[in-house]
Amino acid sequence: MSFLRREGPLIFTSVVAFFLIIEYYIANSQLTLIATFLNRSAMIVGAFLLGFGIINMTLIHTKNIIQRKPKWPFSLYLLILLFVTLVAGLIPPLGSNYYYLWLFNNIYTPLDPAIFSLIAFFIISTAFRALKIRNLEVSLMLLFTVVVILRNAPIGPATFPPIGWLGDWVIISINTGVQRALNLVVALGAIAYGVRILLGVERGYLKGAG
Amino acid sequence: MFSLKAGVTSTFIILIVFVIGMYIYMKISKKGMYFRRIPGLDALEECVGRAVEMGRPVQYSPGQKGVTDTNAPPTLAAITMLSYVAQICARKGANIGVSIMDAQVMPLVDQSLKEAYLAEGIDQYPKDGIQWLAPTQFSFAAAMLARLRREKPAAIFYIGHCEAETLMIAETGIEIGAMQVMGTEAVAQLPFMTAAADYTIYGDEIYAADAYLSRNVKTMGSLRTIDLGKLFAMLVIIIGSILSTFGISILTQILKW
Amino acid sequence: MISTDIGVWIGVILTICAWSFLIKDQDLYRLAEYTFVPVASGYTVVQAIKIIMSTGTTPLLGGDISLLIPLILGVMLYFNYSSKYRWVSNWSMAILVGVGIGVSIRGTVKANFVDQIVNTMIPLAASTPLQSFTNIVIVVFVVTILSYFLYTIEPKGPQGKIMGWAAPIARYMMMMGFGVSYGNMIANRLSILLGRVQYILFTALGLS
Amino acid sequence: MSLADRIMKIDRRIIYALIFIVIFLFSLKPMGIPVVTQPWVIDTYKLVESLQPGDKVLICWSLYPVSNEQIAGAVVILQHLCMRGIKTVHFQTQTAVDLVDDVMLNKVHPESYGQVYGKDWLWLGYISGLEAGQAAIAQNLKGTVTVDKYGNQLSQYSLWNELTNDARQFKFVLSPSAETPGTAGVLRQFQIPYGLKIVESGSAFSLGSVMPFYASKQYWGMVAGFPDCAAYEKLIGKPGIGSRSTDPLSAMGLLVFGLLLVSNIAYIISKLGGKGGSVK
Repeated sequence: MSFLRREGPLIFTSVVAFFLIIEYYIANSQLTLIATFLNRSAMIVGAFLLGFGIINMTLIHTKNIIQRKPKWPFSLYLLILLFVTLVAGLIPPLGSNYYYLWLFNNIYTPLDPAIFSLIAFFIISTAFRALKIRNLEVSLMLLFTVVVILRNAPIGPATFPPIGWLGDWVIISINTGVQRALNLVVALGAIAYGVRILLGVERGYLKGAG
Repeated sequence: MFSLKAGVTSTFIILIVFVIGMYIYMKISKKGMYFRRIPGLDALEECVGRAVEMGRPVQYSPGQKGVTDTNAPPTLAAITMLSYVAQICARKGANIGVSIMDAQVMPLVDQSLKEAYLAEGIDQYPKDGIQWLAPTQFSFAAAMLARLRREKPAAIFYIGHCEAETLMIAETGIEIGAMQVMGTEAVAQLPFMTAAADYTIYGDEIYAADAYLSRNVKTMGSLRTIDLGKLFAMLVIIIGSILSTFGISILTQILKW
Repeated sequence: MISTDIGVWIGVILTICAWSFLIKDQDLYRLAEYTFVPVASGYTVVQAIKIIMSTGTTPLLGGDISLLIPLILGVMLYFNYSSKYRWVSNWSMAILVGVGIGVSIRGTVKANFVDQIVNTMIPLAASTPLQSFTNIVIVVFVVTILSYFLYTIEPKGPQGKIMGWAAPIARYMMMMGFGVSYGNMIANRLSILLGRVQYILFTALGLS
Repeated sequence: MSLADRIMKIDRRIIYALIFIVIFLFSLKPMGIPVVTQPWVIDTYKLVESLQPGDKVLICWSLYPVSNEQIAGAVVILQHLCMRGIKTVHFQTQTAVDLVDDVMLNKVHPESYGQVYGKDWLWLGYISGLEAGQAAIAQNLKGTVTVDKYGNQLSQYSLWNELTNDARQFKFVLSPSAETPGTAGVLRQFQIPYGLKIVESGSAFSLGSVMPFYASKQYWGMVAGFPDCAAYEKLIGKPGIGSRSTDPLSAMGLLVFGLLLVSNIAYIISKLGGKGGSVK
C-alpha cells in the first residue's frame, strides 16, 4: 500500500519530468508527442484544481452567513456575484457572451489597475521610511534611487543634462550586472532543487515532515 | 533517430555533469560541513515566538504561482518552508493562517500543514486558516490586504514566486506592526523586500531552506554542487571576457554548440 | 464633455473605493474587494472550463481516447477530501509537479544559466573608453556577487580571506543595483497611478 | 518629541494626500516643462519617415492592458505610421481581451487618417505559445492564422492577400513589450534569423536590456516611457497622452526627492540631538 501512496507518485513525478527534460534536447518525434501529451494533461488536471478554490471560498462565506459573523451581508453579496459571474460565463457562447464581457470590462478591467495603483503610494512611503543614511549599504541604495528618480522625472535631464546621462549609465551597467548575477544564482538553485525532487531527497512535496 | 537538437549540446553536457556531480556529492558528503548563515531562515523561530507572546496569529503565503509551469521550484520550496513554519507554530501553539492565490497548491498546503501538526503530536490542524483568497494577482492582493488588516497577524511570511503585490503586503504588514520574513527568486522584487521586510531570503536561499534547517547531509552535499556551478560560472566569465578582449570567441562557440 | 457611459462611472466609483484603503475606510474598500474577488474567480473558472473543453473533452469526443487519462486524473484529485482515499489524489498531483519541474529545469539551464554566461563574456576593451568601463563594471559585478552566494566555502585560509573581502563589497554592489531598480520602479508605478487619475479626469469628467 | 522625530514618524496618510494633490494638480494644469529628445527616439522617427506609403509593419503586442507606458509609446508610433499611410499587421502574445481594439479604435483612430480595417490594418488576435507563437508568425505567417480576432476569414481582406510567407516583407517589427516573451523573443525570432529592424516601446526599465543591442543596431530604436513619448509627440506635432503625463511625472519626481531629503535631514538631526541628551 505504501507504494501506491507515496513511492509510486514520487516515481511517476520523476518519470514525467524526465520525459520533458529529454525532449528538450533530443530530436525525436515520438518523444515530442509524449511531451505534448504530458503538457496538455497537466493543463487539464491543473484546471480541475480550481474547484478546490471555489469550494473553499464558498464554504468560508457560507459559514460567515450562517454564523452571522460581523459584516456577513458582504459575504452574501460575494456569493451572489460569484454565482452571477459563473452563470453569465456559462451561457453560450462560453465566456464571450454579452453579459459576461460586460462584467469583465466594467468591473475587472477598472479594478485591476486601481488596486495596482495603490503601489504608487506604498512605494513612496516605504522609501520615506526605509531609505535613510543609516549605514553604507542603505546610503548606497538611497543614492542610486535618487539618481534614477531624477533621471526619470523629465525635468531632471532637461534642466541638468548630466543627471540623464548618469542615470542611463547606471541602468545600463550596474543594474545589468546585479540582475545577471542574481539570475545566474537563482537558475542554479532552481536546477538543483528540481534535481533533488526528482531524486526524492527533498522534504516537503509528498514527503511531509519527519 | 536519437540525435541532439541544434544549439543545446553543451547545455545538455553541463546538465548531465551537474546531475552526476550532485549524485556524487550527496553520497560523499559528511556531517559537520561548513555552511554560511542565512539570517532569514534563522529568524523563523523568533518571528513565530513573538507572535505567540503577543497572542496574535501567524500569516503565511506561498507566493502567487502554481506547480505546472516554470515557477514550480519556488512554489514547492515555499511549501517546504511552510511545513517548517507550521511545525514551529504547532510546537509553540501559534495560530497559523495560509493565504493562497493559485488553487493548484491547495492539496499540498493542506497535506503539509496536517503532517507538520502530526509530527508534533497534534491531530487537529488549523484547517479553517487555509483560505483561497482570489485567483488573479490584484484580486489576490486586494483580498490579502483586507485579511491582514482584519486578522492583524504578528508575523507575516511571504515566500515563493511573487510580483508587484509584495510591496503592498509588506507596507500593510508594517502598518499593523507585524514582523516580516520575505523570500523570492523573482529578482525584480528583491529591492522592495530589502527595504520593507525585517528579513529577506535572497534568491536561491529559499531553495536551501530544507538543507539549512534540517542539516540533512544529503541535501547539504547537493549545495556543494551548486557552489561548484557558481565557481564554474565565475571562471568561465573571467576567462571568456579576457579571451573576447583579444577577439577570441572560442568559449562562446563552445557554449552555443 | 462629461461621460454618459455608465460603465465608466462604475469604474470611477470602484477606483475610489479601492483607494479608500489608504485612509482606512473599511466598508468602502470591502465593497471593492468583494466585487473584485467573485468576478475574478468566476472569470478564472470559466477560463478553466474552456481549457478542459477545448483541450480535453472536445478532442476526446472527436476520437482521441488518450485524453481520458488526464480527465480521470482530474476527477481523482477530489479524493483529497476523503481522509481514507486521499492518496489517490497524490497520483494526479504527481503529473502536475512532474511537468512543472520538467519544464523549469529544461528551459532554465539554457536561458538562465548558459545564455547568461555567454552574454557576460564581453570584451573588456571596447571601441570607446566608456564602453570598456561599462563592460568591466558588468563583469566585476557579476563575478563578485556570484562569490557572495557561495554557501560552503569556510571563512578561513586564503580563499576565506578573499571571501571575507568580497562579501561586503558584493552586498554594496547589490544595494546599488537595488537602488536603481527601486528608482525605476517608482516611475513605473507612478505611471500606473497617473493612468487612473487621467481616467477620472479626462475619460469620466471630460476635462482637458 | 522633537520636530525631527515627529517628521520621521509622520502619519503616512499625509504623504498619500500630498501625492494625490500633486498628481491631480499637475494633470489638470500642465506647466509645459521641457523634455529631452533621446537619440533612440530620433532614430525611430527617422525610420518611420524613411518608409514609403503602402509599406508594411508588424506589431507584436506582449503586454496586459495595465502597461500604459508601453501602450502610450505604441500609440504615438502607430499614429505616425497612419499619417505616413503605412499598413500595419497586429498580433498579441498575451490573452488579454480586446487589447488592440482598445488601442487602435479608442486611442489611435486609424479611420481619421483614412485607414480601413482589412485594407490598411489587420488584427490577427492572440497567438498562443508565447515565444513559440512569435516563431510561428515569423516562419509561417499564412499557415499559422486563418481567421482574424473577430473570427472572420482572413482571405476576404485585401491586406492579407498582399502578404506573403516571407518575414522580410515587413519593414520593421514594433514591439510594445512588458511581459515575456516581449522584445527578447522578437530579437531571437525576427531580428537574428531575418535581419528585421526592431523598435521597442517600453519603459525606463527597457534601457538596460536594450542598450547593448541598440549599440549594435539590432534594436533600431525605442520609445522608453512617457518622456520619450512626449518627445516623439513633439516630433510629429501631435501632443497626446505623453505630453500630458510628463508634467505630473516631473512634479512627482521632485516630490519624492523632497520627501527623501526631508526624512534624511530629520534623521541626521535626531541622531545629532540623540548624542547630546535623551530625546523623549
